[in-house]
Amino acid sequence: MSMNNEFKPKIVAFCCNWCSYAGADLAGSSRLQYPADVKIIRVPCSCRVNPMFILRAFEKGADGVIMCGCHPGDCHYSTGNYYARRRMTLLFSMLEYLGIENGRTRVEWVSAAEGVKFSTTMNEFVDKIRSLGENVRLGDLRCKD
Amino acid sequence: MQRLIDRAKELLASGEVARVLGWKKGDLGFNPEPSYFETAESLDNDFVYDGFCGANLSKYMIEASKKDGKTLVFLKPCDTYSFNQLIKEHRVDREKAYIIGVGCKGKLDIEAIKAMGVKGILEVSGADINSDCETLTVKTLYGDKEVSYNDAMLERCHVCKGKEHQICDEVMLDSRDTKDAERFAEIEKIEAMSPMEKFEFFKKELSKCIRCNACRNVCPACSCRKCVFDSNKFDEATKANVDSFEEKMFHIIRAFHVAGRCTDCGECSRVCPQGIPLHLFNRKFIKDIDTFYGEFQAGEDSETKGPLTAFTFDDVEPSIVTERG
Amino acid sequence: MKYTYYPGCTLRTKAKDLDAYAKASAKALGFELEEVTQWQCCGGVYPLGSDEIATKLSSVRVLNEAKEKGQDLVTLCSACHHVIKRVNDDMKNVPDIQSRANNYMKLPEPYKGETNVLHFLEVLRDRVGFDNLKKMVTNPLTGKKIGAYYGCLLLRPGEILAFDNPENPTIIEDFIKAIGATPVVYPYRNECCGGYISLKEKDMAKSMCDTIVESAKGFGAEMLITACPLCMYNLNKNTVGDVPVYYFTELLAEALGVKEDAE
Amino acid sequence: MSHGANKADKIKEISGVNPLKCMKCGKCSATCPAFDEMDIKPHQFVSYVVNDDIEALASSKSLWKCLSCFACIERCPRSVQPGKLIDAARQLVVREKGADYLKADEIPELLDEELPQQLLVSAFRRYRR
Amino acid sequence: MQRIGVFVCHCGSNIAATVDVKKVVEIISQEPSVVHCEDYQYMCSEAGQAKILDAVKEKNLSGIVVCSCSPRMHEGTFRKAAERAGLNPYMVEIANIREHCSWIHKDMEEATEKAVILARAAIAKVNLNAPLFPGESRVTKRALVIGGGIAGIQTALDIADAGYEVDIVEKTPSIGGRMSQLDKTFPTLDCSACILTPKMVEAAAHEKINIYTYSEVDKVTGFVGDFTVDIRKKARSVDMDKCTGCGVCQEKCPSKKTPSEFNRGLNNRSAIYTPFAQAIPNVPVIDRDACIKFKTGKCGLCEKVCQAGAINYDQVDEIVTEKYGAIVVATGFDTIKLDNYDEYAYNQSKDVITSLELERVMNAAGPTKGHLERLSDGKHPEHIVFVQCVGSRCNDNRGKSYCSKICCMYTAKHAMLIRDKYPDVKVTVFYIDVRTPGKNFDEFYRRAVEEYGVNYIKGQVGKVAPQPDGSLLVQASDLLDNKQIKMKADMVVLATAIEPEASVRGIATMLTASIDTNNFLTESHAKLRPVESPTAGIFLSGVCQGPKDIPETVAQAGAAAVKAIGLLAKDKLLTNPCTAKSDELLCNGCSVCANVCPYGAISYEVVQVNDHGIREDRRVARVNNALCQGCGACTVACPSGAMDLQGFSNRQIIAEVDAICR
Repeated sequence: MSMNNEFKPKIVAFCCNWCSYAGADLAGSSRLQYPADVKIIRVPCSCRVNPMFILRAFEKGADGVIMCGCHPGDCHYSTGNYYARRRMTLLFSMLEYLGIENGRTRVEWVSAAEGVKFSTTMNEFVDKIRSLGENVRLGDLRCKD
Repeated sequence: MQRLIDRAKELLASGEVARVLGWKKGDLGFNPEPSYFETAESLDNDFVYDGFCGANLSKYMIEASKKDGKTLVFLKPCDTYSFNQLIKEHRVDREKAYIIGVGCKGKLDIEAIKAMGVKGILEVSGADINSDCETLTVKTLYGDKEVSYNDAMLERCHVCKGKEHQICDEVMLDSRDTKDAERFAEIEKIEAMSPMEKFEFFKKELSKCIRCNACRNVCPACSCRKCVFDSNKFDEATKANVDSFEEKMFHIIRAFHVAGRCTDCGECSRVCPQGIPLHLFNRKFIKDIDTFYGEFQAGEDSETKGPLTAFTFDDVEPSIVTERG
Repeated sequence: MKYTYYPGCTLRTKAKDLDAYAKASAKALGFELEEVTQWQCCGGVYPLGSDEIATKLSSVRVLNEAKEKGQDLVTLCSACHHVIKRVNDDMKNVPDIQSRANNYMKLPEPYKGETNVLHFLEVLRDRVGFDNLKKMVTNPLTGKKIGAYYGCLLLRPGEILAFDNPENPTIIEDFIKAIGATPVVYPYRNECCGGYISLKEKDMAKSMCDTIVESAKGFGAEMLITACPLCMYNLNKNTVGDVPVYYFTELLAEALGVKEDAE
Repeated sequence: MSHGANKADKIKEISGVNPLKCMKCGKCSATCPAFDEMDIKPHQFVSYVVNDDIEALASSKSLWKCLSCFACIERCPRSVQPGKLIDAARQLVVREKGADYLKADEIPELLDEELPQQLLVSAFRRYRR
Repeated sequence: MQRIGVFVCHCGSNIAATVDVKKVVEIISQEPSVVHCEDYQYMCSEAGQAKILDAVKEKNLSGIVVCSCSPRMHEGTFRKAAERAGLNPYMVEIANIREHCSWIHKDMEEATEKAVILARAAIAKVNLNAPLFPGESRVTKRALVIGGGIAGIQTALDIADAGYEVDIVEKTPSIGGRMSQLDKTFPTLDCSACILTPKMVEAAAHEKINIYTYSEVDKVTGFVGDFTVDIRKKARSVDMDKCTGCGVCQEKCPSKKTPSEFNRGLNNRSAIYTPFAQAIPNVPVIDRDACIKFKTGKCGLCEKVCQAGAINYDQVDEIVTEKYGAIVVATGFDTIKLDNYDEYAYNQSKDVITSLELERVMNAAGPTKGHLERLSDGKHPEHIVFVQCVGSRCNDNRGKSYCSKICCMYTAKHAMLIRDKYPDVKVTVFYIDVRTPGKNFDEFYRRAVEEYGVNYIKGQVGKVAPQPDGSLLVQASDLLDNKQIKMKADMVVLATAIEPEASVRGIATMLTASIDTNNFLTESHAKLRPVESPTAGIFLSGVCQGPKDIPETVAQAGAAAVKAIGLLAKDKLLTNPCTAKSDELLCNGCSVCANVCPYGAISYEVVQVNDHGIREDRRVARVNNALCQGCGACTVACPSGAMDLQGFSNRQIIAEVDAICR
């Protein structure tokens, strides 16, 4: 299907074990397609996602990072996603402030029942990253030469 | 200043305190540095408190808290926020501190004077805390020059949080209101830039960094026993590698680690040998926290939960960042 | 209080009454209808193809004028209201239409659906308030049994028009109560009168109008009121005419005692 | 691909409707005030589009009987809204030159005293390009 | 460096059809630290697991990666296999190449490439895995059932019969639920009360069952085996111990204008009331919003007439705190509001009613004493029209996207009962599809048509128009005849969609049980774990999980009970070993971790540490492994990286990130 020279973004998706990872499983068992560019890392809760992980991904060449968790109010651990929400809001705002295209990061709340939402979200996100192109700026932030 | 020395000697003599934490004269007239004083003589000989005593002594109280007996510490109004924050984090022992809140008429930045084109500086007078602090006389190799005190102040003094001590046992000396700029004006200016302009701006600034860690060492919020950048908790500890993740992201992560805890004391920018305006990172977080979660000033007290360890059910979604364009 | 006012073509020709009574009533109620400076016809129907832009521009022009004046936009004719309200919704919520329309318009500042579009009845309900209106009525139409005829354009699609419950509306009934008369509720008040079909398919329009009028009559209506010149035409033209049809503004003007001012 | 299929796609595009969402409940036909005048009934529009039989739809009487009263659009439980499909089909037809349902020369005899402008304008919009 | 064995599963053709498993094996074999790599048809099979055992022994493996289906499916299977082979079970990682790869991609090259990357990420993680050992926690041998309808009653009876204590919390004044409102039940036409009442009595009399009616769950803390629940017993204003249930108070109560909830608002009840005659407990409550005494301070008639002296106006809400090992949710359903469906004239005409309202009309204890009559004028109807799928199967923001499942059958029941009792009444049913999967269901529907002459018309109703003569004109389509029908009816009955009881949302939040967009509680696995919530210790009974009829509800209630019994039968539970752990040499003692911990699992103590030769007393964080649930909130809050999560450590996650981005 895809052309050889087509831009294939590297996209990391952090998914919480209880809702969004299960949502991704449901997308799978419902055969809802989304691009292979997305690779999922399972974490127990969105509050396990350290901003350092996200920056690390960018540093190692990721073009987009998305974090999915349970809907606010539905966190398996009651409150984890509320902390995650604040952390990610501030991190994303900082990245935007540094001039990084703000579409490269995203948070989406996906429940275990939302296989369709998972797949739609991933399709949208991949489209967005494709439209942004390769991630040059983040890798470039402190290159002296 | 003499009053401070007298009072310190008195407290030392009475045994109320075992040592004094203050500023000692440097080799030049404008580079005092933090120091312990354990005798009346050393106080008489070396103690100084003037416009160049910008250093925030709060962080030194972490070590002082481990020593026997109380330590007398001089804290400027803005330093007391850091002290409170350190109490909140159980890093200093209030019982081990005798705090004299000292007045402040704005602290000076020798780099600001140099930036005015003043070369060959030998001495600066007019920075005495007892003077009116309006004009400085700079003695140089090329003769005397007069500069306005305000023009020579540190950036942080222009956006001063106020001259009230948040915590202390007694207050000495008068202060002078120095706030003449909006705290977030610089941030707003950057926010208004195009993404490419922002990127170029920060790239230029961050490229100056030599990873000397001066910012980290001076920061009262960076008080970890061992910094994550020096431990192997996230990665192999390979500090030398300039290409590593930490090297690139050091400042973002550092700012994130102190977000909600940074009192905006401005020490990072003051000590940066490369003149990187590091406070722009921390203050951006402060501004965002104020906007998204309500105004919060770290160190205003020693109990309130920080904004990153709290939440409300209807906090803004991260998409607010993308939506605002 | 001043509103930007869009009369539309029919109110300048066959339905001058609808307009004149509205203006006189507005004055009596203490608000002013400031006519759009250079309006063009709204097109009469909402452009049905999602790919049409040109036919939406006259509405955008009107909407933008109201925005520049910082006023809400008031309409009277059901068709105009329908078209302008839906175009406004497109301009607010459909990025493609928004950007293409703005490309054509070349406005100093792009129009993004900022204007609030109100039907005259909504002004009465939401701004004046039917309770206040009731207090201002000098000549209540006590005893008159009136059926409200809504038609389709004011109510549907309910999600966008957001005018009233599209299946069981009450705004005109509440209006009727406010002017002192008795509303007659009948089930066909939100069914189509035939609309433009009556140009070529008279029989069809006739049967539809009959259903409406018969139902209203059956529930005891002595007269019908409407906001739409086309409904007015059809209901008059295509029925035997034993139930008279009025514009709601005429009864409003009458109740407020300003009917003569309008004539 | 056949000519018809292109037209079906065009109809889907213009209408913004996905006909596959239809569950064939018939509520549109239950609702339509012009049902009796129509040769192709509202609930049947969907299958004509799905089966690419646009020619039949384009030449149907129904195209000119639909009132655009939005009743089917309002009540459709599946967001298929056949009224939008018929409108799109009508658009396709009138956009093709010479296919106008209303000829300019037949207008005068249709007019009468009270006929409001609005009627003419909307009839023109619907019947002609 | 670990010695890792990688096993790539074909899952029949589920994986192998899209992922070139041989190629994956070929590439992965080259990875450093991989000493064994093979593929197999079904890794989860006995033979597949045997391959793991053999390889561990032969190659002395220290870690295992299985490239297969989701870890949510078979992580446990492979961990047990590893344990049998003598490895620590937590030395296993799963690369999900089915749900996250083969099933969602079509291009083989792409999918294979992705499978390799996912395998590499798992290998990178296993390289940093360390053996983990679960702790133990105790199990409180008592269950809580939320909701006292047929689902809750059945679950409680089954648990209690197994010998465990059960509490039922029911928010209305009586247990019984929706089933108590039904007149007859399909497909056998039993009288609903006749089969329900004995169950209610049995539950009330059971020595192991304790019923809290007029009560709600206020707060839930804890976790599987050890929940602590606050139950709010709302002030009944009647002393349960003194009341004899004589009913005089209800008779004498002068405030009789409150719509009866039990009769769906079709008639009124008094301010002091029991919802229905067979209520359990048979103790009334005072509706304080309706009671004249509470509104004005005057009246007090009930107190005067109560010979038992049971009326107590000063009662206040009482909070009871109990401990439970398992919680079963059985909150049931309600019908949707019909405000979005005014084309059916529900709000305009009293003769348009919902099916649940018809149950009350048909019931001898209902507002018409069981006589079929029009609610507007009490006249006997000649023609009744039933409309199916009102608000069900909609995707238009007005209704529900799902099929409510029970309507086809109860409509057939209603039609049949009416035709049976009143052969003169004509019955027409408008349907889109008639869905009758169930034992004896289709036969039941066919009887309605064939024996009772119910007129089924395929097509939906578009409008119900009340006529001046009081009749209703039903405008509908007959799709098979391609006609638009207009027929007169005297009553219209709407098969209204059902939705989960509104309070379930708050309960789900308290339980941290996941819930779908329609407010149905999510089951742990749609097929294999249909009565368990993904949250351990929470079980689902009845319609709160999805639309069900009575037999299905009772079956599921029993299943939920068995799952709860299985849990209660254990003395100890193994706890998740993936808990947080603090490195005391790095800990600042700053308390930030404790601030974000939802379980209060972190405490501080002063310990003497030896930090590279420096001995000093430090305040450091300690994690209580029995309380920690392993969310990881603390690990991100910790600025120094002292706090880490076992099984999902910083190094492990970063290794996965690196492997994916490399």
